[in-house]
Amino acid sequence: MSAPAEAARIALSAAPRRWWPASRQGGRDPGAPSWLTLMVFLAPALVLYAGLTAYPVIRTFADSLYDLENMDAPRFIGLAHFVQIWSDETFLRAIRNTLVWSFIAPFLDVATGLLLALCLYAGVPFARFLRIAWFTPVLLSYVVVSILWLWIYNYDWGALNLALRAVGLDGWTRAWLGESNTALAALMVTHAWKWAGFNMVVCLAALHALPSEVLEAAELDHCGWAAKLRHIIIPLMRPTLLNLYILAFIGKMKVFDLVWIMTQGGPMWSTETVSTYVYKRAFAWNTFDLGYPSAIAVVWFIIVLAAAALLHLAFRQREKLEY
Amino acid sequence: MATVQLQDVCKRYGGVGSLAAVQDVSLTVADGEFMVLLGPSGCGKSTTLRMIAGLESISDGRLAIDGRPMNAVPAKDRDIAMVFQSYALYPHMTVAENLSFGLKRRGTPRAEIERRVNETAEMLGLTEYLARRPAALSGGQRQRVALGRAIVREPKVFLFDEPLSNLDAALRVATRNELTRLHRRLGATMIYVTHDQVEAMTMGSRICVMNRGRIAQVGAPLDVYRNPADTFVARFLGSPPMNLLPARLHRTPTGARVHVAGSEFPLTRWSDAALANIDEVTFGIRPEDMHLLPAAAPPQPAISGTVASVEPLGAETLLLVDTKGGEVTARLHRDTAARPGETVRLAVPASAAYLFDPDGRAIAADRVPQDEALN
Amino acid sequence: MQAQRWGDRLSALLRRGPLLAVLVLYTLYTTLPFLWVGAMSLRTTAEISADHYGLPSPAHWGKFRAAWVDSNFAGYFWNSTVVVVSAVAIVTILGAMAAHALARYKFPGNRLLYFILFSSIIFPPQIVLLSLFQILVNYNLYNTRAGLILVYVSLQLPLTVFILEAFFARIPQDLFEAARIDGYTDFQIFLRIVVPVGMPAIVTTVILNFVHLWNEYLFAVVLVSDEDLRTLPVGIQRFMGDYFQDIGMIATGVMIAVIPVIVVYTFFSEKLIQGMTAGAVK
Amino acid sequence: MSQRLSGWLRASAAALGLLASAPTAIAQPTAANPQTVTMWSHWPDEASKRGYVEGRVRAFETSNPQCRVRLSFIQKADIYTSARAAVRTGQAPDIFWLEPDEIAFARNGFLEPLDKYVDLNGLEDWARASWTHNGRVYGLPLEAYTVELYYNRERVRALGVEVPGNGQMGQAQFTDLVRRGVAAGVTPLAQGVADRPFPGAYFLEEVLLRRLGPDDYRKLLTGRLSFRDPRVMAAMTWMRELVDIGAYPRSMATLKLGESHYYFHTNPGALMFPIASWYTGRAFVPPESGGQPAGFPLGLMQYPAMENSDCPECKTLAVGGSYVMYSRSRNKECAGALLNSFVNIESGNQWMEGVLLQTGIRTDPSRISGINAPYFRELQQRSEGARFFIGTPLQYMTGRCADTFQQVLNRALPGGQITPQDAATQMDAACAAAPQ
Repeated sequence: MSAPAEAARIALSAAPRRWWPASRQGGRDPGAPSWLTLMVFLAPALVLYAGLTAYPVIRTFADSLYDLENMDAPRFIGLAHFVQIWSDETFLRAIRNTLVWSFIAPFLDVATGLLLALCLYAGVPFARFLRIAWFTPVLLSYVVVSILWLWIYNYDWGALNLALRAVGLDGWTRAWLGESNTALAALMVTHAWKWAGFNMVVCLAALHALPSEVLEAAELDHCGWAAKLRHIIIPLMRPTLLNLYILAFIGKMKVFDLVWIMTQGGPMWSTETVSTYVYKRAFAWNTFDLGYPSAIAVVWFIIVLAAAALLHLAFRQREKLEY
Repeated sequence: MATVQLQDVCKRYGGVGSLAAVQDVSLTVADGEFMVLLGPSGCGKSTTLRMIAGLESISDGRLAIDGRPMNAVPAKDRDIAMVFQSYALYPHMTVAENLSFGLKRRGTPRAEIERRVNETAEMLGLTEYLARRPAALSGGQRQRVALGRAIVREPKVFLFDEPLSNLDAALRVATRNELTRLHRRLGATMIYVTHDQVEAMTMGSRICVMNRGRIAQVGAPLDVYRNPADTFVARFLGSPPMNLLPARLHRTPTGARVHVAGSEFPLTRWSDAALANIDEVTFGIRPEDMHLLPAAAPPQPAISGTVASVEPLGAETLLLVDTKGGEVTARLHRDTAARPGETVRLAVPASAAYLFDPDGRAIAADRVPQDEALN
Repeated sequence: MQAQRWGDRLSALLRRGPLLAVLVLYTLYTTLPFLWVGAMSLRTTAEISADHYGLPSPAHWGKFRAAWVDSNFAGYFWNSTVVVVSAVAIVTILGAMAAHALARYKFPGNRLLYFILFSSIIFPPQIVLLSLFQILVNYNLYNTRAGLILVYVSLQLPLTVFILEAFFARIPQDLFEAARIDGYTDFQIFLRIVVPVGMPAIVTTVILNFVHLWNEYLFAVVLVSDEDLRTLPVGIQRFMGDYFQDIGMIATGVMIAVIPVIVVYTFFSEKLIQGMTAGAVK
Repeated sequence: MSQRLSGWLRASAAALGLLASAPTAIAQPTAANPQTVTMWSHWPDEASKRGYVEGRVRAFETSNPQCRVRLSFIQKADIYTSARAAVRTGQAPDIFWLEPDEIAFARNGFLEPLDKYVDLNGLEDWARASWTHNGRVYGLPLEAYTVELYYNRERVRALGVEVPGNGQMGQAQFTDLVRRGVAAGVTPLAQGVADRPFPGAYFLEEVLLRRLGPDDYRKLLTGRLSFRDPRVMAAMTWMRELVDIGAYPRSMATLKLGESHYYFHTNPGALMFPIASWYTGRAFVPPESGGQPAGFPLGLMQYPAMENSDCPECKTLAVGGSYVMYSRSRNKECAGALLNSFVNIESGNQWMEGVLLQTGIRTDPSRISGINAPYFRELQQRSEGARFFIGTPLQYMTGRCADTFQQVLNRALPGGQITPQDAATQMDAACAAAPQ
């Protein structure tokens, strides 16, 4: 991060977080807005938010209680969908796949991100070029990434199998997206390939924000770079690493396009995620009932919020570091 | 404890030809000595300290501790402790962990660590804060933890990088005395970097004044104060700084006389040999060495001028006088009755005068001064 | 502010050590697939199936024109541009105004409103998608660019408000008091002070929203079925279905979709990276 | 507050809605203001079918100036997704392509019965049956196909195997052929299931049909016969045996339908290709656009009959691509006329001659001519005396049963990733019909 930006960042971070003091004594509070100005600023955004986000969420909750097979005459069936969900083998498998993907893969992501950032931080030649080159995949759309990796995983002429054959490991070549025990792992690798650059850049920024004297003090305390990494750098980076974990977690919960284009839920539902299952039940199956997919969406919505809140609470109180 | 030798040490950022931050510094810090590196910001004192600590690579020249060459030895193996200006405490560790971290890294047995940490905490009054994190301590307490971290290590050399600059005035004075007492008690070799001359004068067994990457002068505080090697050292030590006025010499059969600020008087302390082939000089006189001459005073070396402003400081009064050679400051008794606009004569005792050659280097006085009134 | 000290010694290790090999391998890992597609986009499918990793010796630039004209990529590109640019413009204006109100004015429910907006960043898209499709039908905005634009604005609103509110809240209070003394109205304060001072954050959200929406697929594929209104991501995916044997043409299509993002990236790489990571560094 | 808000919302949205197509009054189509019929058809990459459909539509436009047709060719999967969403919105195309397994469209009242628009007895009765729901016909069965077993005559002869006169091998002989193929390094059965839910199961279906006979086979498909029935288990076990020998290509899971054609006849080339007779749509085109090479020794085999098969002469005949009309279309007159223009002997013959594929429209096969006529005659000959079973499994299965069929029988079993027992239990769990 260039020096001026760094200085600006510090100056801003030094300014008080919330400008108005806790208590304001009597008289018309100069900060209080007139109702009109407030409306002028807030109304457009809120109207749009209400109409196209809040109302749809409420409506999905409502739809989950109906059988919408016949659109003109919705049939109220109460919690029938929710009962049926828990016996829906594919839904349970979708939840398992998504949770496996969202809980385990972020460790891999954050670790690679940190490792790459440490390499750049250590002062490798062409660090600037590498930083930009490694960040490119983050900008590609999932459609493009899916097509790329469909070709890489191709059995006959895919890059992966060709490399294995070139190295003589013919036994290892397999239809990566075609076999149920490798398909999910393959998707995880592709998703990690796309997002590793983002984690790297965030870790690099956090590394640059570390106080260099603390590192120097550690060096004087007989710390080689390995000890410094373990005792000083990682502990001080923990808030950023936890933050990255949560971001990766949320990102992987929502993945749809990558799975849909590469495997459509994959061999034997091995890469079925909740998002693809909802889409499949709503738009791909030859039923017109939107009630059941709405029920799935509702259950999934509750699980996502619960998981996000859980992670946030679990990490928050150990995060109060100030340097 | 240990001696520290620097031999023609240089530090260049960038290629060989680029500007040297530190140029040919040669300095020997004796065992148990409290050496102060003094100088304005950017004079290379901190860079020198960091080179000793191993935090900066040495471009060329040799560094040795206890005779052992240190150039190639990494910082972690130099058995040196350093107190940083911003304390550099480990924010994620408690005070106890901060103190014991260095010892743990060197594999000191647990019981020994326990003993030394408690002993040092006791000495610095930190016992009740051992379980706290640095964020929960005041500036003074953090500073003492940083100090404790160094003491616990019982290193060969202590290094201090302007440790007091973040403290408020009262705390700074208290901590200064504590450091001096600590030095006496530990008898450790200490190298202390500061830009505050008061700290240098009061704490240093010897002072090394640095200017633009070079050593201007090394010596006991009072020696350096009394016999500044050049105009820079002269003005840097002493507050308000020494008055330096352009002057011209001319030789007379009875000895050399100096022409300064419109007055003229003989130079009794300099032999003709010392002043050989020098015409233009800089005349120096410290504000405290001058005193007001009443109108009837007998003729003696003095300079006259009109009072520009009077600054009563309570314990004494500063007088700013405009003379032909430039503005002069005099430190006089607090009840001095002088008012701006008056014309005054300020006595310039021969014993207190300094002469500097055109390059700013001091010209040594080689004759014993006799105080006589001679016009 | 890089730890030069620690860097010097480790990079010495790196130069000789295996880590440099890891770096080279990782760089290939991220850039080679991209270059591979770039090469393929200039070769015909026959050439490709003969040798999948050959270089585009006779580069067929004509393929780009063919994809652009015959396979209606011009249409997809135009749709994407219209939808994404107008969505980003609207969301930036609305987001900035809402963020300013939330950051600057103290009114009951301020924090509640902020929390609601902030929490909807975490919402899985399905909770909104299913009923949004039916709602757009009721507003007869289904299968229209206007509908997609409004949906995209509501999708990106929470993130925009989150980033801008954090930045606007840090603008020192005395700037405002000075302006109020000079007689500025609330709106003038917003236009004359908040927007210029907050410009770095605003540019960040513009770039962030542009990249997100340019690559958006799920809502586009559900909410627009008319072939003429199709955006680029959906276009490429359908294109892949139509010519699934014609790998060369798919590669060309992929390159056309990627070029604008790369152009934005080459000019704003620093800003973009900083923007994408703004919220993440603690 | 929310009441006022939603009211306000509707008003503003309605205003916005005006931007979209304003509903026009239903006007009788005249040359002056022609009705524009939007028509979505599948087969974007099958040149011969595309040519036929475009030809008929242009011919219709010239003879009916009052109607204009906006024809577009879209992949089947995308037609289904878009149509399923569009029919609810009143903005679906007037005519679009469906297969009989999408009868749900009719059940939900989204399709217009064609009885009023199309000359019904111009259609084969079995074809009409596939599209009949509550006594009304909802689809024009343009494409019909039988499930055939194509093979490369030279490669089979090169292995020293003689195909019996009626083209049907026994179980042992067929297994031996597969073994020899694998030994010679030639993939016995080309197949690709990456983008279609049915090709992997063709071989098993046909073997089951011949082993069970039509009635039990229908019971199996409608969940009234368990997959654990010994005859079904025997068929699946035999198929798994062939898979274990290496009958199918290892890249089957990621090979697309079009690519599997290419795999069979050009690169790398296979012994046999179990596919429907619409193989011609992709194969009988110039080689550079994916067709089979010139002079390709194409042969037609009957699917092998296992020991004690109840109906070795049985064969699947199914209606494929058909056109349906949208119930809320505003251009029913032109759309109806357009569909009707397909239903005559001359149009049927033109389809068979051009596409070399059966059709649900009544035709007079004797008048077929054209360079590929011998293939067509062999195709007719292979269907001589066959007892037809109408429809493929996906036309009988829906919802979870169809999804499980696609994952288990279409991908996992031929991919060798599931044992027959597991396959049977999963299919039964998903498809067992509630006891009537």
